[in-house]
Amino acid sequence: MNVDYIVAMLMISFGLYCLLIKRNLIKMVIGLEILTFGIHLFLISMGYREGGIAPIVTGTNPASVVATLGVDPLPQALVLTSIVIDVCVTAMLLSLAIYAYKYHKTLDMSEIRRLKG
Amino acid sequence: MAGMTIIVKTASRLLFPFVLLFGIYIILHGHLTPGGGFPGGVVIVAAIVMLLLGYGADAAKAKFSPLQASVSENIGSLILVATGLLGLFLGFNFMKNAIPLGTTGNLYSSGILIPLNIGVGIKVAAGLAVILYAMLTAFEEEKK
Amino acid sequence: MIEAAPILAIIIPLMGSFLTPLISILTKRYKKERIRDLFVVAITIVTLLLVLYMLPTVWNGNIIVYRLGNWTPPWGICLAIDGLNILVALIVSGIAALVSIYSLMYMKNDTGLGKYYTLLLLILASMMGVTLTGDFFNMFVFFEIMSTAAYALVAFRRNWDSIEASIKYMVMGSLGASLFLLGISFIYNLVGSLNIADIAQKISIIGTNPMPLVLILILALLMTGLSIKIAMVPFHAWMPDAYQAAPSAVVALFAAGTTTVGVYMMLRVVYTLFGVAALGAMLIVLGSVTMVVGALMALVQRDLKRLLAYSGISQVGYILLGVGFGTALGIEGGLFHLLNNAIYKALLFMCAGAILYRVGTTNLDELGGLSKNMPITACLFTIGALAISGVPPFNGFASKWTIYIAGIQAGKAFFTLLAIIVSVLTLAYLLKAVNAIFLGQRPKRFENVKEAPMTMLFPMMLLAVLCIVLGVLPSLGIDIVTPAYNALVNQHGYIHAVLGGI
Amino acid sequence: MMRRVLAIGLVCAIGALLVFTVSNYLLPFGTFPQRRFENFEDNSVAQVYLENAPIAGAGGAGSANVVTSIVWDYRGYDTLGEATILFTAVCGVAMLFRAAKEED
Repeated sequence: MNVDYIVAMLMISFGLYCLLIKRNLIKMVIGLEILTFGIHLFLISMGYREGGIAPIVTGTNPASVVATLGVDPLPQALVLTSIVIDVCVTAMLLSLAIYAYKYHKTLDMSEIRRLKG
Repeated sequence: MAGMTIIVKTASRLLFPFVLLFGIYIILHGHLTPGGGFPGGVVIVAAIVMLLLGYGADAAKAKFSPLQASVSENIGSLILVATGLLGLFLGFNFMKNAIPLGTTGNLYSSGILIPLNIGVGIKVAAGLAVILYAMLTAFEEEKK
Repeated sequence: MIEAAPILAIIIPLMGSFLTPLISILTKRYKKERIRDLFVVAITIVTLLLVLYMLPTVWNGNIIVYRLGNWTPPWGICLAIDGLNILVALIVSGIAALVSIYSLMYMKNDTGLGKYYTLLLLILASMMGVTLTGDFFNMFVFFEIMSTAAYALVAFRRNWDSIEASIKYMVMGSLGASLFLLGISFIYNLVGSLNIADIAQKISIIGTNPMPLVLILILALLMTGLSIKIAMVPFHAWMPDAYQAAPSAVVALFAAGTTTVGVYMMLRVVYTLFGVAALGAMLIVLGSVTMVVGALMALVQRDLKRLLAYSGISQVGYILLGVGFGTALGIEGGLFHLLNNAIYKALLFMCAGAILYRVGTTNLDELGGLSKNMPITACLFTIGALAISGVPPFNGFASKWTIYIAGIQAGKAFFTLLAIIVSVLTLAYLLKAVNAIFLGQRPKRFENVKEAPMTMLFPMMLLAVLCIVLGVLPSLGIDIVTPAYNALVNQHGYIHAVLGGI
Repeated sequence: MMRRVLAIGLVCAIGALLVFTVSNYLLPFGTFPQRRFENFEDNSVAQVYLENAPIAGAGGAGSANVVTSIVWDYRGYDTLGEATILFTAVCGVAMLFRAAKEED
């Protein structure tokens, strides 16, 4: 059973649901985070191997052991990059949320939405 | 923000150098242990946040002013690009690890990874501080 | 040093953007802000020159592969430049140079110009990065830089309209980027590589006929992510708001630059990565829906910038339609339309900006009779409007005609007819706009409106001249896009050039 | 209400599709070097990183931490982009909260 993958996919679905339904800006940010972290979980867990160790050479794990037992390091590097991207988007979105609150004293988009064509 | 109680103030003053040191340790050992420029920079900015919460925004700005922050962010970015261009000047391609590699496991090892980690550490710490100060101004305006 | 031109074309604007805040602080201190602005213009022009330097090599049929950090491709990141990239890079850097010249006057009265120019250079650097890279995850990273800079620039004026537009854009854009990342992670799980050529080779080993469900899912995720970026119809809601709220100079760059880059990524995914021509039917349907809905929505708009935004959505439909026909003529027509679309969209948005700069509004109900005050702008706007509607002898006619002929040859007469009808609709709403702005009764308060300044007119004139030249000499345009077509269909050549003998 | 039902339906469909795909088309959790189709692990990028990165010399940077080696050496250009995105966000936030009258 791919329990890990299934959990990651469910997280992605929950994040999507949150993003579609919620109209509060902070909740939308949370939905986006859940979605992104679902993807991160998927990326990280796809690199695991049976009995795997961290891909770091130490006194107890010399280079030869890392080569045969180390987990996939590439998704970890990708997730590092992706986390920073996520932080940046969140920072921007929260700054805009501060502005939204400044203009309308509420964070609910459905309250402040105007009709446009 | 005027700051918090004496307990928070004392604790944050005592912890501040250690948190800073821990951040620098994480940055410098990025190529040996888990960590690197990004986590280290975040730990350093956590020290500034601690000061800010304990003593108020003015104390934090006195230690690390917004102008200093934005200038050091640019300097951090330029360190990254300059390290990349080093490979180009030494006759290789961009981002080539062209300086001596050292021995695996030593503090000096793996060539350009060290300057890159330092550059990104400076950049992340300064950049997050800029974001922090910028968001603070919104609340300061509201108070007036 | 000059053999490093591919990376310099990305690094020079990037370094320029890192330096701009420092220069901004210095020039502020000595009250010489113009130096900073000219520095930015110089950087964009140097980027354009670097692209022009690479042009002859690529047009001779070579594929430039630049290995970052001297790593051989599947293990490191490489830049791979074939005829398709260089066309997009040419469009992007050319438009960016014109936009930066245009910004000199247009943005003069705003605050925060140091930040504005930094973001402008960042968006240029990231567009070049997306265009030139040969690595899939790297493409995602630079795509995100482009999007983040775009979110910030949409909110530049900080009034509620722009904040709301930016929130909308950001939520949709981040969702699209997440789906794109999910697609990349599925690809990595399946083939264990991130290099575009390597993935393409391995996908061709898996086989795309019939396509396994997982590959269909990946393709759907990637295409959905990209359709949000280029505002294809179910996902177009952010675009009119964003284009209305952002400064016009930036909108010209978005319409001509980021949309072009988005279409480029879509072509790269469909043709190079998956190598499937069978997707044509889907592209045709999506393209025609986009085309029709965009044109119908544009008919009812009362604001010039919103109208142009919807018209931009509609024009993207033409490109997809042309490419979707799948024949040589159709793809060439689509790519030619990509080039033309960038030219006249930038021209029209710059004209809208000139009107906004001098008059202060783009509401069609308030404007009127401006042809006496702004004769040159009126003339240039009319050229752009006629070009976009496909009236001879302008460039829009050349590319649209190619698409029609390709459609008839491919036996898709219905879609061709649809395209012609949409073209007539385009002419209708743009002539309505020309009529509302430049002809008719002139309100009293507009009597002292002056012609736009020369630094704004110069880029517009250059674009208008291009419109006419490409329209009068369509064979020139076809010559420009032929290398791109050859690169697009030559999946094997791309793989071979990047991976060598592996 | 209508929107909520539609959204639940859409999310359920997408979730079911994703779960179906990962449980049928991907290899189970914990089988890292193997790939689902063909023998792609033979020239898998990741295995080469694990073997070469800790050894200073032709194949790697000699960094004890393989992840850092990938982040800055094999894919250093990516991380430059990542640093740039942080720069972009900082610039964007600073732009949003710039002073109303004079610049900093």
